[in-house]
Formats: sequence, C-alpha cells, structure tokens
Amino acid sequence: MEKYLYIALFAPLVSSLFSALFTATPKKLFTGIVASLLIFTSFIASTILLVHILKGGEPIHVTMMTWMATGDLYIPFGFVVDQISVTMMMVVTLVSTVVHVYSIGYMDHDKGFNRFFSWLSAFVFSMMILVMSDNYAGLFIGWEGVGLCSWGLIGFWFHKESATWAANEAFIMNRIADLGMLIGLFLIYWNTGTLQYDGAFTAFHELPAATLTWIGIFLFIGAMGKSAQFPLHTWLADAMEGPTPVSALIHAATMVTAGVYLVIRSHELYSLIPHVGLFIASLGTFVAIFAASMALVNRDMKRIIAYSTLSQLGYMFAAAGLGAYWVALFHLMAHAGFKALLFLGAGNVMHAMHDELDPFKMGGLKKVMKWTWIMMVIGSLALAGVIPFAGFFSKDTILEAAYSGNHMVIYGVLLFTAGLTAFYSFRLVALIFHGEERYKLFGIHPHEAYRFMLWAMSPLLLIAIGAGVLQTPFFDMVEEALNAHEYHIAHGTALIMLVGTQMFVGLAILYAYKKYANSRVTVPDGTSKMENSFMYKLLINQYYIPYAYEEYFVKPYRELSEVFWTKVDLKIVDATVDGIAAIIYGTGEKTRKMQSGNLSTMLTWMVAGLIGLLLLAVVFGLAARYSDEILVFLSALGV
Amino acid sequence: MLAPINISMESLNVMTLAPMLIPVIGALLILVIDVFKGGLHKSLYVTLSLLFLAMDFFSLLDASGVFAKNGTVLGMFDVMLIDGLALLAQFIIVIASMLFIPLALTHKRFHEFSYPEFFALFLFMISGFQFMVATDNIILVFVGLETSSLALYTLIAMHNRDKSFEAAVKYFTMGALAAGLFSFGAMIFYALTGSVEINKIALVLAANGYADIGYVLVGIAFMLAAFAFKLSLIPFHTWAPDVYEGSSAPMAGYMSIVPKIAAFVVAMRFFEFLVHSDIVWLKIVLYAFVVITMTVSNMWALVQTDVKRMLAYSSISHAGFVMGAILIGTTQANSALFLYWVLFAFTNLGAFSMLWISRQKNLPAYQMSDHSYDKFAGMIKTAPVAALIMGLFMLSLAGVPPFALFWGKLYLISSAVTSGYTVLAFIMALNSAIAGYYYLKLVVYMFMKEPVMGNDGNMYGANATLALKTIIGIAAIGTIFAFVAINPLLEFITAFVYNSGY
Amino acid sequence: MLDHILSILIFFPALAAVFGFMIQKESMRVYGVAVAAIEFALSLWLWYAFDDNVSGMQFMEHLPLVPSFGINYTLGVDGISLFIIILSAFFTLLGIGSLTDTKKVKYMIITLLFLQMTMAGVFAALDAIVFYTFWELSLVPMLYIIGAWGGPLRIYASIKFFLYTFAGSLVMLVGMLFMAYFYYQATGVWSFALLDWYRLILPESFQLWLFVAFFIGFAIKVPMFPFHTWLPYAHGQAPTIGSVILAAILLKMGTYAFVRFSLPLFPDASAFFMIPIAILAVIMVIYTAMVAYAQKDMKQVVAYSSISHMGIIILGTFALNVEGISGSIFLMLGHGVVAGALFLLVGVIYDRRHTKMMSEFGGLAHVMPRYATIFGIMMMASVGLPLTINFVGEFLSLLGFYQQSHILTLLAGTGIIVGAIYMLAAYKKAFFGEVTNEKNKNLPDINKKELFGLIPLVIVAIWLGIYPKPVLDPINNSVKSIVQLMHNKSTTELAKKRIPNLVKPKVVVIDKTIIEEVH
Amino acid sequence: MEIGLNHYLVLSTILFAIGLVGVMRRKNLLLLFFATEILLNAVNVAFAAISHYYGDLTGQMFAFFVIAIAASEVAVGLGLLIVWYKRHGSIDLDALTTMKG
Repeated sequence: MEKYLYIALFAPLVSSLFSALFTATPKKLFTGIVASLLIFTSFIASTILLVHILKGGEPIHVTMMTWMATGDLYIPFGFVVDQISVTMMMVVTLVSTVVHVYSIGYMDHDKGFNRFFSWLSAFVFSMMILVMSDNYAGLFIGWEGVGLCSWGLIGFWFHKESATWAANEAFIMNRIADLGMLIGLFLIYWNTGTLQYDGAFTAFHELPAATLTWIGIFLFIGAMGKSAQFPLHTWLADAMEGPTPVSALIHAATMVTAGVYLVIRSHELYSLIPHVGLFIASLGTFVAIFAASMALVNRDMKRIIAYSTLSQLGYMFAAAGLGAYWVALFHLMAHAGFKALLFLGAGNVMHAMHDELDPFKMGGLKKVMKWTWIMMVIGSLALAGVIPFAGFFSKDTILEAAYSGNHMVIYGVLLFTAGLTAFYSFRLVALIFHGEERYKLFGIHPHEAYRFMLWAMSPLLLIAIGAGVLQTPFFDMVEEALNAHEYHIAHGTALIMLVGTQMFVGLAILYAYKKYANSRVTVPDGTSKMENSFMYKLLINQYYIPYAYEEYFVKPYRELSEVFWTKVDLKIVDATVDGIAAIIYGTGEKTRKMQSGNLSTMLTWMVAGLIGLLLLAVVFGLAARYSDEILVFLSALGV
Repeated sequence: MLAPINISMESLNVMTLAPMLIPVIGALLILVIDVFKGGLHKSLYVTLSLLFLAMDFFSLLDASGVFAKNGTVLGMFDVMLIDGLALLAQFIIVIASMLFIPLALTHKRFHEFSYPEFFALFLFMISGFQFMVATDNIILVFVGLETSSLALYTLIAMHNRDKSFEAAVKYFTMGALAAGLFSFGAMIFYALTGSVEINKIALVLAANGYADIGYVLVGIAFMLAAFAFKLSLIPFHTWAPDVYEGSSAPMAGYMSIVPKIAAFVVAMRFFEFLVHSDIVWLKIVLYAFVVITMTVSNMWALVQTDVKRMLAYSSISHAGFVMGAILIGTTQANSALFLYWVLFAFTNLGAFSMLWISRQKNLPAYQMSDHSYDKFAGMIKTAPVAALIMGLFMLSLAGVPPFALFWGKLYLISSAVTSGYTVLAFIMALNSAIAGYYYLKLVVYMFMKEPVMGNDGNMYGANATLALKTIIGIAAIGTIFAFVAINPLLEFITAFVYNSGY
Repeated sequence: MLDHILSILIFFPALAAVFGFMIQKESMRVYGVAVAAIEFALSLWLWYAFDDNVSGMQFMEHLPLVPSFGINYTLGVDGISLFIIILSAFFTLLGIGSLTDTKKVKYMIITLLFLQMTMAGVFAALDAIVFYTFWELSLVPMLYIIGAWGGPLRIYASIKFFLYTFAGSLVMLVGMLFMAYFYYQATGVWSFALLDWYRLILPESFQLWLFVAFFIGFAIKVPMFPFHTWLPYAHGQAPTIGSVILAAILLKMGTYAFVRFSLPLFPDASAFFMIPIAILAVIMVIYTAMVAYAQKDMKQVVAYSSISHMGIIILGTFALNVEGISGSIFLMLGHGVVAGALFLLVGVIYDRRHTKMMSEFGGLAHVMPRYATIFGIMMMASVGLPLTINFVGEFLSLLGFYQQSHILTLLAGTGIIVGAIYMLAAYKKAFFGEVTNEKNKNLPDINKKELFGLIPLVIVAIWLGIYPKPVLDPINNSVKSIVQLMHNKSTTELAKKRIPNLVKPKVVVIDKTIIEEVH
Repeated sequence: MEIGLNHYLVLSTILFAIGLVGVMRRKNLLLLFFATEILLNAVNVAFAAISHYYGDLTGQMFAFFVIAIAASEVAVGLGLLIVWYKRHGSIDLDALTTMKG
C-alpha cells in the first residue's frame, strides 16, 4: 500500500516538474495531457487507498526520511493515510483531475499554458503534503506550499496590476496567519516535545487547559488565514483575479478548506477545549452570514461565488467548532464538489463572454449554453441545500448539530444564512441565464465551452447531485477516527425543521427568480434608489473593510517605513555615526591653527606647557605638604 | 705635589666605551680622508659609515654577550652604564642608522650627500645618542643629547632648501630652550640630592621619603618638559611637523625613530623610579600627556594634505602611544616599548623611504607640496608594486594584523590591561581606529583614485637605486614577516629589560 | 596531507594569488576559476574526511608563533565552522566563475583569492590572535573591492566599512587581551588558545564587561542595529561580487564569532544579556524590514533584508539551546546562499541596465523569464518558504528562542510577514506588470556565465531545504557540546535556568512556568 | 646681610624667568639666541652655588659642560642664522612661517 501512497503523493510533483521543463517554450498541448494523466494517476492511487481504508484496513503510516533533527527536535517527512486524510486526498485529487482536464480547454489560448500546468500540479503536490503529513511541520510545508502556488496562480496573469496586487495580498495575509500557526507549533513542541500528531495528541491529555487553549487559539489563527475567516478574509475575493480553474481548485475546493482540515485534524485538541470550539463556531457562524450578505449585492460573478465559498467555510467551522468534525468534513467534501462545479461553470460563462464578469451584462445565456446552465443550476441547488442535492445532507446535518447542541443563536443564524445563500445563488443563475439577452448590447457572441470540458465537469455534477448517498458510508468510515456520532432529534421536530428549511430556501429561490429572471433587469448605472441606499453601499464596499485596511494598515505601514528610512536610519542612526567622525575631523580642522608655524608661538606653547606643569606641581606640592590641614579643613566642611 | 693617579685599565672597562668610540673614530677618519683628498664620491662615505656602524653593531653584540653573562656593567669611573636598556636602545639606534645611511645613494643628486661632513656629523650624532642611553649620569646624558642634537640640526639644514633652514632654525631654537629646561631640572635635582646620577638621586629621595615633594615635582616638571620636547608630546610637539616637513624624507623618518628611542630610554631611567614611588602627580600628568598626545595629534593628522606631514603627526601619535609604556612602568610595558619601537623602526623607515624614492627635484603644477596626497592618486595603475608596498606600510602603521606594528600595539595594550589601566587600553584601541582613517586615506588615493593627468608613474621610482630598493625590501619583509620574529625578539627584549631591573 | 588540510585551505589561495601577478591578463580568469575550484574541492574533501560523530575539533594544527606570549597558530574545525568554510570556498568559486567583464579583472581575482584566505582563516582559527588577524585582514581586500570597483560613493562607503568594523574589532581586541590576562592570572601561563579559554570560568561581573567588549566587535560586523548603517552603503556601492561575498560570508563572521566566543566564554553574561540582545534583534528584524520596504534601489532592498535576517540569526544564537543555536548556524549558511544569490541576481540586471532603481524596471518577467524564475525561487527562499534552505534555519532559530521568550519570538516572527511584504513588493515592481520602459524591451535573458553562478545556488538552496540532515547533524553534535559546556560553566541561577542541561535523563518535562508567562 | 645659597637660587630663577620671557617675546633671531644663553647661564649660577654649598665638584663640572655646550650651540645657531640672513636678508622670526597647519 505504501507504493500507492507514494504514487498519490509524488505523481503531482512529477507532473509539475515535467511541465516546468517547458515553461519557457510556447504552448505544448501534451504538457496539459501529461499533467492531467499524472494527476489522474494520483487520483487512482488515492482511490485504491480509500478502498483499503474502507475495507477496514489499518491506516498507512510511512516515514520517508528525516527532515530536521537537532537537539530534542525530530521532524521526519512522514505521511499517514487514515480516514481523514484519505477523504481529503480523494477530494483534492478528484477536483484537481477535473480542473486539470478542464484547464486544457480553458487555457487554450494562453501564452503561459505550460507554466500554468506546472503551477497547478505544484499546488496539488503541496496540498497532498498538507493533508498526508503525519506531523504539524509537514502540514506547515504544505500549508506554505499551497500559499506559494496560490500566489503564483492568482498572479498568473502578471501583466495585470490587479492580479499581482491580489497575489501579494493573499500571500501576505496568509503569512500573518502562518505566524500564528508557527507559534502554535512552537507551543506544541515545547510542551509536548514533538510535532508528530500521534505523540502530540497523546501528550495533550496531560497538559493544563490554559496551554491547550493557547495552542488551540494559535493554530486556529493559522486556519483563519488559510480559510479566509474574518478579519483575514479580504484576500479571498481579490484572489478571483486568477484564472477561473484556479479559483475552482484552490479558492473553493481545496486550499481554503485547509483551515477546516487543520481543525478537524486537531480534533483531539479542540475536543479538550470546547470553549475555543465555541468561539470557532461563533466566528464561523458570523462569517457565514457576513459573507452571504456581501454576496447579495455583488456584481462580480466570481466574487459572488467566492463569498459563497467564504460563507460555506463559515458553516464548516461552525460544525467543527461544535464538535461535529465529521459533519464539517462531509460538508467540506460535498462543498468541494458543487462549488468547483459552480466555478467551472462560471468559467464557461466567462469564456463565452470574453472574460466579462458582471452578470448584469449577461442574461438569457440559457439558450446558448444549455449544459452549463444545467450544471450551474444543479450546483446552485446543491449549494442552497435543496433536497436531495449534496448540500442538503451536509448543511442540514450542521443545522442539526447546532440544534441538538442547544446553540440556538448559531442555529438561527445558520438557518437564515441558508436562505440568503439560496437567494444569491439563484440571483446569479437568473441574471446569467434568464431574462433578456443583455450581452447583445456589448456585441458579444457567446458560445458553449468545449465538449470535453463539460465532460470533465461531470464527476463534479455527480457529486453535487448524489453526494447525499455517501453520508452513511462516510459516517461509518470516520466514526472511529473522528469520534463521530449521529445527531438524534425527535422525529417530529426533525420533520418540521426539514420542511421549514426547505420552504424557506424554496421561497428565497423563487424570490430571486422573480426579481432577476425577467426582462426589466437592466445594467445598473448607479442611479437607482437601491444603489444609493446605505445598506447597499455598505455591502458593495464589503463593509469598508478593504478600505479600512488600506487606510489604517497599508498606508501607515508605507509611511512609517519611509519615515524609518529617511528620518530614523539616515537622519539619526547613520548621522550619529557620521557625526562622531565629523566631530573628530572638525576638531582637527579647527585646532590645526594652533600650529601657526610662527616660532614665537611655538616657543610660547612650550613655555605655557612648562608653566602648566609647574602650576600643577605647585598645587600638588602644596596639597601634599598641607594634606593634614586640608583633611581637617575638609572634614570641618563636612565632606 | 699631587699624588699620581693610579687607575688600572681594567677598572676603566673600556669595553663600555667602545660602541660610542667606534662611530667617533669613523667620523674622524672621514674628515681626515677629506682633508687629504676631496671630492670623493658619496658611495665611499656611505660604505665607510656602514662599515663603522657594522663594527659598532658587533661591539654591541659583544657587550650584550657580557651583559647576558654578568649583568649590568659599569665603566669609566662608573659613568658608563651598560645594561639591558642601553644595549637594546643602541641596537635600535645602530640598526636604524644602518638602514638609513644607504638612503643617501639616491639616483638624483642631493648635494648634502656630497659633503663628507654630512657623514661625519651623522656618525657623531650616533655616538651622541649612544652616550645618552648608556649612562646614568645626567651630565653625560646632557652632553650626549646636545652632541646629537647639534649634529642633527646641522644635518637638517644641509638639505639646503628654504624649508630645511626654517626647520633647522625652529628645531634649534626650541632645542635650546629645551636644553635650558633640562639643565634647570637637573639643577633642581642636584640641589635636592647633591647628585647627578639617577640611581643616587633615586636613593637619596627614597631615603628622605620625598620630604620636599613640592620641589621634586618642580624638578620633574622641568625634566618632563625637556623630554616632552624631545619626544614631541603635546604641547611641546610644535617643532615636529615643521621639522619633518622641512627635512628630507629619510631624515624625517630617522628623526621619528632614533632620537626618540634615546629619549625614551633616558625617560625610562628617570621616571621609572618616580612612577614606582607612587607619585600620583606624575601618573596623572603622564596619563594626560599620553592621552592628549595620541588623540590630538591623530586629529591633526586627519586633516593634513601632505603625506609627509601626515606621517609627522602620526609619528607624534605613536610616540604618545608608546609613552603609555613609561606610565605603566611594568616589565611588560617596558619590553613592549622596545618591541614597539623595533617594529615601528622598520615600518616607519620603510614608509619614509617610499616617500624618498618618489622625491622629485621640481614639482609639477598639480602638486601643492613634495608629497601631497594627489601625487599618489592612482598609483596602483602606474606603479603597482610600489603602491602595494606603500599600502603595506600604511596598514602596518594602522595596526592591521599580522603586519609588524600590530604586534607592538598588541603587546603594549596588553601591558596596559595587565596593570589595570583599562580605560587607557580602550583609549589606545580607539585611537588606533581613528588613526586608521588617515593611513587609509593614502591607501584610498593609491588604490581607488584615478591618476592625475600627466602623472605617468615614473616619479615614484625617480630616485630609486638598488640601495634604496634594498632598504625598502628589507623594511617590507620585516613588516610582513614580523610575526616570525616576534617570539625571539620578545624573549630577547624581555630578558634584557628584566635583567636591568625595569 | 589531511593533517595540514586547514593550512592548505588557508594559504593555497594566498599563494596562488601571489603567483597570479605573473599571469597574463587574458588568462587570469581561467586561472582564478581553476584555483577556486581546487580550493572548493579541498574544502569538499575536508567535509568528506570530517567525522560526523565527533563533536569536538578535528584536523587540529598547532604551531607555536609567540609561545612566550601564548600566541599559537592553532587551527581546527568542528561542525560549526566546517560548512562556513565550504561555503566560502563555494562562493569564491562561483564569484570568480560568474565574474562579469570588469576593468582590472586580474587584480579583482587576486583580491578575491586573498579574501578567500582570510575567510578560511577566520573560521578555522582556534587562537584568538590568529582569529583576530584574519578577521582584520579580511577587511583589506573588501576595502579594495568596494573602493576600486564600486559606485559613485565608493570611497565613502569603503572607508566607512573599514573604519567602523576596525574600531569595533579593536575594542574586541582589548577584550581578548583581558581574557588572556585572566587566563594568565588563573593559570600563570599566557594563552590565547580558544580551547584553553573554554576551560576558564570567570566571575559574572568580569563576564559582563568582557561580553560587552566582544559584543561591540561582533555586533558591528554582523551588523546589528544600531551599528548597521555601514552595510547599506557598502552593499549599495560595492560591485556585485563584493556584495555577494560580503553578504554571504563576511557578515557571518560576526554571528559565527558569537557562537565561537561569546557563548562558551561568557555563559552567564550571555544569559544575562539575552533579553536586551533579543530586543535588538527584534528591532533589526522589523525595523530593517520596514526600511527595506521603503527602498527604491533593488540592491538596497536586499542589503536591508540581510540585516533583517541577521536579526533572526542573532535571536537563534541567543536562544542558548541546541535548537536555536543549530538553527542560527544553519541560517548563516542559508542566508549566505540566498543573499549571495540575490546579490548575484541584482548584479545581472545591473550589468544590463547600469541601474538598480526599481522604478526603471517593471515587467521583466516578460522579457527575462528565466531570470524571473530564478529570482522568484531565491525570493521565496529569502522569505523563508519551507523546503528552502532559509526555512530550516529560521524555523529552528525561532523555535529555539520560543523557549526563552514568547512575546519576543512572536515579534521576531513578524519577520516572516514583513519580509514577505518588502520582497514581494520589490518583485512586483521589477518583474510584474507591463514592460513600460523602452530600454527594457530587448534585454537578453540570463546567460551561461551567470547561470554558472546561480544554478548551483538554486540547487543548494532547495537541496538543503529538503534534506538538511548531512549539514545539520554535524552542526547539532558540535552545538550540543557547546551548550553542555555553557551549562557546566555557568554559575548564576539565571544562566542555569536559561541554558539547558543536556545530560539529564530524557523525559518530557512539562514546564509549568511557560504557561504562566503566556498569560 | 649674608648672601646664602637661597639668594643664588633665587637669582638663578629670576634670570631663568627673564630668559623664558625673552624666548617668548623676542622677534629677532639673534636676540632670541641671547635669551637662550641667559637660560643656560642662569642654570650655571645655580650649579656653581650648589656645588659650593655641597662642597662637591660635580656641579661645577656640570656648569663647565653647560658652558661648552652653550658655546657650540651659539656656533651652530649663528651658522644657521647667517645662512638664513644671506638668503632672506632678514632675521625676523615672523618670516619663518612657510610651514604650518
């Protein structure tokens, strides 16, 4: 089995390196094909491993080699395939296979075709390290690795100022969180003596609650950055500057869920500190509604989906925070499927619309892009949690978990958010595919995507439709590993909840259709009453948070840097050094006139020196002679 | 009828006088030769001088053999005193002189060297220095001092330029004042103790417990002023830069070494017992002299535009630095003084010789003075070997290891550290850093600037002859490979200093 | 030959440099590369022959120099110095090999070979005076390189570099003399031998003063805030090769000296000064990173980033535990490789455009993709991405210091953020966007000679990031013995507390006090 | 009034002081040399007196040497002075300032 582990892990690396060979050359179709095949290989290997685990096989644990070892610290490159990681591996490899194949079509005309596949496969490799590592340091490698690839892929079109800016923003924001994670690692090491999961988890039970709390908080700070939780969320929306497949793979399905994975992976820690868990759940809930609210009014197709991702991540954290780790993981899995589907669908639309992102400028695309429409609708249904699509099962269980844990506020907010989700999802669908063909005003001739791209999306479609059936086998698989248990709510209550939720969601969908799927929708020009309302402005400006960051962090930092350089470094620190030198030199320059060259002066200096010495001698001589008297005198003075 | 005086030759211990007599004889011989046949070439006189200096050297070797076996030797009615200090100082004097005299064999003609009197005076001067260091008797010190000084004034003046005369007059006048101060100081000590021999003065003073401390201090003040003049301690230094500038480069180099070591030895004899008798005043005054001299002269050296004048100030600074050894007064410090001076002799003579071989008869328009910094600009391009060697001497003077002077500094600072002069040690160290700037300035000019227009580099060797090159080669080798010689030198010096009771 | 391999390593390049004067100008480059290659091969041989399991000194050489004053020519390497020696030979080879056409190339190569002598000497010396000799001597070739081949302010920069470090090291020399004197007082014998000094236990009050004296010398060399201002000038004015060697090796002398001298000689003082020095280090990390962000000149960015990284090294060193010190030594290597490569990279563009102003560039990734790739890799190594060489060092350094102070580590850890900010900003300015400047439209991509210098560095940067074990193991062994020595020597409670005892039976001790501090 | 040692010493000191003032104030080179002679002769007076006081000949010997040295100093000094006069036609001190700084 180890063989498959290594194949699953290293096939993406090989793929990346292979594609990297051709980065400097023009587009080579075969790089895309080879890369896709290798990622597919990885997927197959993961599947074999999954089967092994499903059959009840022992988790596979290998230690490849030592990475760092000094003092008491020992960090190997160790990998583990257990129920949790194999789930993640499946998600990662499946979505990436789809995205790779899809990208062959999507990146068809791009100059950086080969480079794209190199980065993309490198990302998969990093992600595999992240999920497969058997220790926190290895996880951190993957953690930073996906950050790097995310940077490279967001800034893939590096000629665009906005793209590179967003890439840097994403990297730096993540770094802020990574510091928290790093501190968490240090705390773990100095308190448990190891960074291996199993060793650390065992030791956690011995640790005082305060320490555990700190560890939990710092690790979660790391998770907040990667999963774009408030207040580190701004980068995710900006990250939509990257190519759409990237958004699908990285900023929807895999990388952003790494934070959730971290919490799930550390469930032994978080289950010991429920108060931190509650905080996580609360923050997650807050982010769920916070992001959903921003999605309501946004006019950028990809950003809307990005906010919905953010919102769904909030759901996951809510679940994980409440101890429903398996639910979180399941939602993660389902979400990966339908959200990637949505993104790729959006990619099709963008392709068709020549990179137009404003759904108000589209409309009526249903006719030209039938398949895309179907997929987007199913994806949206799944997202909205309509029975029997994937989202229903996962999201509903989250609600159940909140309800059964008596966290009524969380439950209520999440429920409300589900309605918002349904609304904005179908607002998008309605704007894009229904109503007038507003795109004609802009002279665009849309066309359906390549057939193979649509085929490539089909596995995701399947997940979006049928992931629900996986719930029970999944539960069985992770039951032991995640300490999972079903949530039992009285049958009647459950039924009321189910129906109520569905009704609520259904109403939201209908409202969205009513409002946006008609011919009166026009391209907003900033004059309508709604656009000038306070709430709209607040939401469209993302609560002014990016603005605040720019004003209160970025600008002061830049100005302070400037001050440090021009004022402190040059004017104080360096000037002090030069000043000392200048004083020495200046003294020489000023006093050199002493050497006037006039013999009389020179002789006078000599005599003056002599007289000075004599004076000193007299003073000292007298002092020595009358030392007793002086002492008496001084003591009389009280010295 | 006076009783016949019976003195056995053995009790005279003529051996003690031999090293001084040899140069005197040589000088007389040169004069006699000139009487019989004038107009002989300078090479003859150079060789003769070298020969006599070599004989002088061997007689010193002989004397040091005796010293190593029997300890301190007195001779000539106990006037002559051959101890370790005397021998070490004479070694330095003679070796430095031997390195100096071939520098007369320049390519260009400088007329002082065509006079045999120059060489005669030179030899007289050497014997004067030797008398100074090899006696305990203040009268003889005074005589030696004046003999050498008067000869030196004349030698400077013989360079026969306006500036040399000016320098000679200045030096002479101030020297006369210093002589007055010295004799007055000697008079006070004679009045206090009835003796003119340093060890007796010390004994008498110690016996009456420094009863007249006030007068002693006045006496010391006069003596100190006289020595400070000779050692060019601030504010008695004013002659030094002018005289160095006015005299020829090798003469300046010579002056920075030989008269000073002689003065140092006398100062050591004179002040050591005072320092050790806990005269706080002296310690404070010496401390002030040391610190002020090395710091202030460093500052002045920074602002010079002429290399020779810069080296003059740097020599003042070095003298101040070494004066620290007298202040500290331990065996290690006194040994460090000699070690430092030996190494300084090589390096400084080398540096001045480098100036000497680049000496022009007529100054081109872009040059303000004989050895302005501009002259050396871009030297690495036009005369790389010369530039490297000059740079080497500069680095050595700055105290960059492993070149010669570093070891001197190391040992001297160490002696300060060992005897508790912590602050002094740091001041010494920091002064070395300040000094680094002006030595570096020359290196910068040589290595990092472009040559001035019209400078084709020929002048750097304009004055070079085989003899000059040899001397520079010896100095350079001595400077680079000093680290090999440090151990034997140190053992030798320490043994001599220790056995002389210092 | 192995008995004298260190001497050969030191003096072979010097001798070759002297012979180099005889060689005709056009052939000099080949000669230089050959000599440097032999030197590098020798250093690799040294590694090959090095016994990883020995924690003490190996290949010791001993020759009395001034025995009456206790100065001996004593050499030896352990895990700490071994790799820096190899790195110096490596960089000399790369530097000469990738040397661009410059005036007086012959003198440049001779100077570089002399420099290699001094570098090998510093790291191999086990006698304080020999160490000091090479330490000072290394200033001279660098002075010449900056002063003769540098930019418009080169003379100011070179003199500042020389005098500043010279002044600092003279203070250090006084400290050394004190140390020797204390040894003399204790044993009656003069000795400057480091291994002798290691055996000397000084009272705390002496340690404090001596520590300060040594500190001034080392801190200026490192350079630590606020003694750092010579470095931007030196880097800004130096030619590429000068900056490369300066950043890669010469700065490491300071940090190496901390490990070699300050820690084992003054364990109590090290523990005492740990927090103040760590504060300085944190200031270095954050403050210089911010200053780097404000720079307009690409090379100045790298120069200030060096200072920032040196802060982490200092922090690791003063963690006083095995993890931190090993990490700081590894980071010395890592930073050497990365900073050296970055300076080489800046040199590449400078050769093409004769400017280093970032505003002149933009969109270089379009015209010079290979260059952009290598720059990108090195930039990522510089910001400490895992699986690159810098991460290992930074991680261990910070990890080590975390045991001593949480809050300071947290602050120093912001280095990974601010480091990313200035690096990414600089990269964005220079490489991303459209090519706006007409002059940049036809720049040739990186050429073979430049690749010769850069590819090995890329390989090393990644290889040691993935598999640091062959280097980390010997370092670890030697560091362990130093930490144990420090623990045994320490006399104060504070030092005993801060310096771990490695001999105690290995059990996971949960230190309650750590948790208290977190609150 | 009996003339004692102290009187001689005071005389000597006064003479010496006069010499010092002369050294500082004189601008004529020749007169400057006279001032230095006064210095030395002031010392001679004291040496002779002390020598007599102690009944020891050393002091007088010293005085003789001082006289001899003073004589040779004058010889050298006048030599220099004559050359200078020949070259510049003046023996004013203030003209001797080509080197300074």
